Amino acid sequence: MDSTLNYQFLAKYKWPVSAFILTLILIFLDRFQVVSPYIMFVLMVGLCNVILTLSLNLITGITGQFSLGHAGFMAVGAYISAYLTKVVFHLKPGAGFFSGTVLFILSLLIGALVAAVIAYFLGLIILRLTGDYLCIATLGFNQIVVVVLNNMDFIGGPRGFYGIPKLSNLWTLLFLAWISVVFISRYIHSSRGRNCEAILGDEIAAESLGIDSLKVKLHALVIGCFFAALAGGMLVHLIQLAHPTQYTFIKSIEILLMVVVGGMGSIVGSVIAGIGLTVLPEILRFSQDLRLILYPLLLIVFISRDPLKYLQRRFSLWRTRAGGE
Amino acid sequence: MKGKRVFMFFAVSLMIIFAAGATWASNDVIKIGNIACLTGPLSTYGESHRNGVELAVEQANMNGGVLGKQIRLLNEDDQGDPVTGASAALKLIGQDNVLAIIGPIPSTIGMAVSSIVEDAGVPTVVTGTNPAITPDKHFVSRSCWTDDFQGVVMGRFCINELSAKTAAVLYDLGNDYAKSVAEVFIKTFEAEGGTVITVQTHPSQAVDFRAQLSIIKSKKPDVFFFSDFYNDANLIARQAKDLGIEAVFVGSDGWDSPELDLASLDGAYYCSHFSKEDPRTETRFFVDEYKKKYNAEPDLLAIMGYDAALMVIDGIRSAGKEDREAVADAIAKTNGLKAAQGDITLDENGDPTTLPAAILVVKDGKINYMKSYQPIQ
Amino acid sequence: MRMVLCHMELVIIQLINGIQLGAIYALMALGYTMVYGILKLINFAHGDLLMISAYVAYFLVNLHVPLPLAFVASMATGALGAIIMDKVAYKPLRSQPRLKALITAMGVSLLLENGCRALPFIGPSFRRFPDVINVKNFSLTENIIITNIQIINLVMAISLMLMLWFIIKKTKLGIAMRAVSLDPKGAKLMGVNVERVISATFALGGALAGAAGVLTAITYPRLSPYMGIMPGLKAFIAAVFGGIGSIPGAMVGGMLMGIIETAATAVNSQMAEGVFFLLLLVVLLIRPFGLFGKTTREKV
Amino acid sequence: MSLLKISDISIQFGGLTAVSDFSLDVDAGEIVALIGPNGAGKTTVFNIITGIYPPSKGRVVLDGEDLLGQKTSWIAEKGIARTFQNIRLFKDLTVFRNLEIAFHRLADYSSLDAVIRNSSFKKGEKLIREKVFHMLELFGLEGRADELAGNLPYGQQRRLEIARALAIKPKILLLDEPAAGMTLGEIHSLVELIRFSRDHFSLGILLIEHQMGLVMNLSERIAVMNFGKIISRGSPDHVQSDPNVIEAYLGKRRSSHVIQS
Repeated sequence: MDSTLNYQFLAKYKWPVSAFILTLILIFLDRFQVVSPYIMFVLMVGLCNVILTLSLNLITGITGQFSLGHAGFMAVGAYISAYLTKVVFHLKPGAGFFSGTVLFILSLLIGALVAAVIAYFLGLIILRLTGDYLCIATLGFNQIVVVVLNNMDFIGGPRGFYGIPKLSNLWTLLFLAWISVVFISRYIHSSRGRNCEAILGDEIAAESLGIDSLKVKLHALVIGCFFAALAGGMLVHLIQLAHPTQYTFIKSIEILLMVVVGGMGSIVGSVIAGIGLTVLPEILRFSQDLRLILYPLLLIVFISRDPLKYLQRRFSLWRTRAGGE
Repeated sequence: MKGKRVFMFFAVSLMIIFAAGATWASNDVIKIGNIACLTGPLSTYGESHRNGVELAVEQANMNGGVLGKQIRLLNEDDQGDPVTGASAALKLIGQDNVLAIIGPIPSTIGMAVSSIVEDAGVPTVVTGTNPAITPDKHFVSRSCWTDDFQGVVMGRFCINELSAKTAAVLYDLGNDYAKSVAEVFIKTFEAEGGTVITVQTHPSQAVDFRAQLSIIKSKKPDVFFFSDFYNDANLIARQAKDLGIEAVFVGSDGWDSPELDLASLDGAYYCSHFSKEDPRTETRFFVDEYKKKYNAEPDLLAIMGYDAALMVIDGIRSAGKEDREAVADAIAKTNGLKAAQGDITLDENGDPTTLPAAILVVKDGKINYMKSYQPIQ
Repeated sequence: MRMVLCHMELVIIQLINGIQLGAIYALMALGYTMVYGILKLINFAHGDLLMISAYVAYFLVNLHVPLPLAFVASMATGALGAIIMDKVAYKPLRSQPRLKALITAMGVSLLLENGCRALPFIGPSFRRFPDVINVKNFSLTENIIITNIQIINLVMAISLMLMLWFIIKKTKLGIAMRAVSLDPKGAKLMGVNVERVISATFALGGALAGAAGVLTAITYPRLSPYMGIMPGLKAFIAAVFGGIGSIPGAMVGGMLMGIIETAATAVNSQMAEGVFFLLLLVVLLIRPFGLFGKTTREKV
Repeated sequence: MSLLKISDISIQFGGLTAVSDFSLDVDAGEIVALIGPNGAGKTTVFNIITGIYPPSKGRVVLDGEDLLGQKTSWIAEKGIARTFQNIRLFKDLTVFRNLEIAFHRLADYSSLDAVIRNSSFKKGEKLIREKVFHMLELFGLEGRADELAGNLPYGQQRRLEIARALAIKPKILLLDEPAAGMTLGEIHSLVELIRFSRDHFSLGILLIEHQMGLVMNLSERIAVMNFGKIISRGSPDHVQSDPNVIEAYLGKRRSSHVIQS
């Protein structure tokens, strides 16, 4: 009987438990330097990519709104949080809990909030467009952000914004990544998320059921962009510089690739693709050209053949959209 | 249970990651890392840079290596992207355990890499010209003069040698190199008594500059300064010529390339880190050896990479041991090193303040050496 | 003595600059718009056909093939490339959601760029297109100078557009194309071979992209695997601007885009690109279907 | 005063008048049929009522509230539900999820509640689940809950669509050709279903249908449209014998009592 109880406990809390174990393993590896800082760095970039993928998945995979402007929102979060930590708060790594971590997270949140506000007003205007037109409009927004960044000399302009304190460590990254995953997956598995699915399925039918499609899309966009900006902020405090060229629509396509490979609308897929597609290029370092070709090939194959369908069918949790908590 | 399977999947993939990253030590060679943009839009620079570095390493190895060991060069690609550059640096440091690093070239990546190597305590010689890379960094130095210097040199040259009163400036808005050189040029030109009548910009990857050039033409400047890389400069010069701009074209070291369009740039002046006609023995030796090995003319990235490798090798030699800290100290004390560009002595920032700038003039399809500007103290 | 240009002259010069730029955009925009009209697919890889054709012209000219022949060969390459692209990448996705085809198009674009980069005879470096045409200047007034290359550009672009106009309005193929774009199922029932029409559409668009590639190479003699991205993106915006799916829209849109871009640059070169994209947003919001596009209602 | 009052609506598509001066009232508990040849403008009327097309003139009033110029979702919330001619289920979602979505208004928790999973979230979700099960039972779909809606047989898809529409607790239900493509047996149970829905939810039902048997059997009142205009209205018997109607269906020359089923 005891074993059944344990089993039930595990079944109910499999996600928190596995995440907890994973976290412990990662922190152990980090603390005792079992793996090189390089691998840790790659994993941390992977964590940021997980959040980016998840947040775009909410917009594109779950709600069906095709955005090519995700990197633009990432840039907003990155630059604002970096400006706050570097110029306003003068944070230094290892400056204690309050003056370090709390202010750092505060800066991240401010950046993300600004991005969310921008997303709100942009969404009010452009979410009336559908499909390809929305894609172009978001792409246009992305390029406008890049032009604006290039023209702002107080944050470096085309020189880039340097000397950002290295505040992202494994702890904060894991903490924020975990919060993002929980937030987005729980959002998806609520009435809000179902409304998003309805919009993806058939917008007119959804409207006829009293679902305000603009509002639902707006919510998804705002939340998605909030987390994109959060991830942008975390990434920028990891690599310690922000540069306009990092945030062109090419980056948006890269995030989209992760969404597609992980599976549209799949949370577990986003986590796997976010980390996997960060690690893969590092493994492929020995052959630069091969990697450049492999990436688009992956995109094409995954979109047309869906090779992970088998896996996704086996691991029913992979396709979380139809799954459930 | 499905959760268990997913968990297993995670565990296995993590294990694969770590297995892929297993380190191995080997003590019979000295490992030096080289980060360059071997792919991406700046890859020609990256290839020249790598060629230069490889030439220096090969020469050192032929002469018995350093500290009795051969040098092994590990090339990493940054793709012209700072994040990739940062992870390349971390890989070289953490995984390959290199003694020192050479590169990267573009200043954006230079900035990303320099803070990482400073934290990790790995001596690094960059080949980017952005002044902001080296200050306050003990482990970071560079093998060439900075953008500040060439902006001043060209500004003064236009006033003093070309007797220019007015100038027009065009630069790539998305290129920090072009922008910072142009800004210093504008400042110097105005400080020396000239007037900059118009400043135009263009977005990166633009091919049509006629709109900006038509404006410049209408202002009739004495000199027209555009600090773009050679490939943009070619197009700009060509279109400026077609439009009939009569000003003297002036540029910066980004022009220095065998690919420069000499016909369109006839009569133009630019500055570089060396001249192929320089009679110095070290320069001649480098140019000859480079031609012999690669069957191509060296460009400035080749010579900067070559000299960076010389600085690192010299540093290891004078440190006398395979210790990153000691090598960094030795490189920082580099004094009068006979390098291909000139004698290198580093200042407190780690910048060579002794290297001259060569002014070159394009004439009848040839690039001629005009004069050298010694550093301004 | 130095003559100061009067404002009017500057405006005329910039107008000429804009039209020249617009001619190439228009040729490219036509390809986007035709494919969109039939498949409702934005062929993101269209810009890369320009790049491939430019390289073909480059190699042929270096082998001393006369330019007109190289021009035709490049157009053929563009057409062939477009057909292959369709057959390999887009055809398997015909019955799938359009989003998939759009993402595939992005993948194809990246694949072509990076693939060419990796090919040893193309490589990542910039290549200079040889000066096959001796530049001649014609002075209209003292300050307004037109080069023969500008004239060639404009003449070629306009005559190609007229040819396209003829094909679409007067030939059987054109009628079939219009039928398919109006109602693919209906056209199929009426005995139109839809797949063949789609191939022909890709071929025509590709040929125009090929022509644009050679014109680009002559006017801006710098080749790289990534040279198609920006003209592709801007032509695509031009197509949207004119009303994607509308052929006259693409022609006018391309020209207008060229003029607007030049004007924006002339006024303030720092913010020109921002203005360009901002304008795109404004157009999309005021006229989501472009200047010449028809509003289509989803059947409920 | 009737529940739904449509008065004098007109709409043009590119110069072509699709509906002109259309007026109709629907009361609670009443089944009204809208019939007419293809292209008469019946579905367009539905689209105007639900706010998909804005009419060029006229008024639509539900329970004293003007619906004109409002968003589709707002109108649905006020109490008008509909089904579609070409079934618009969420095909890639399960039957259960289709209904869950329709009950979205019962989820009166905020996004934050959803994320922290507090009691108000759990209560809302439980309520929705109960309602969905109830609805599935009512419509005989309980065995199909986990199937994808797109995989259901045609008749059950229609059923599910009606169930989904009823889930939003409408006052008025608009059914657009519910019997299209159904077998006779299916039509029979559909008639039962519509009657049952009307009684159980005390609805006013406006019905577009070509199946004359069903129309005559179900509806208390019938309006006949042709070329965007109402040409006849009244009881089934009245309409059946109206020469205008016969002409509309069969042309001027011929006439006989064909409108029988």
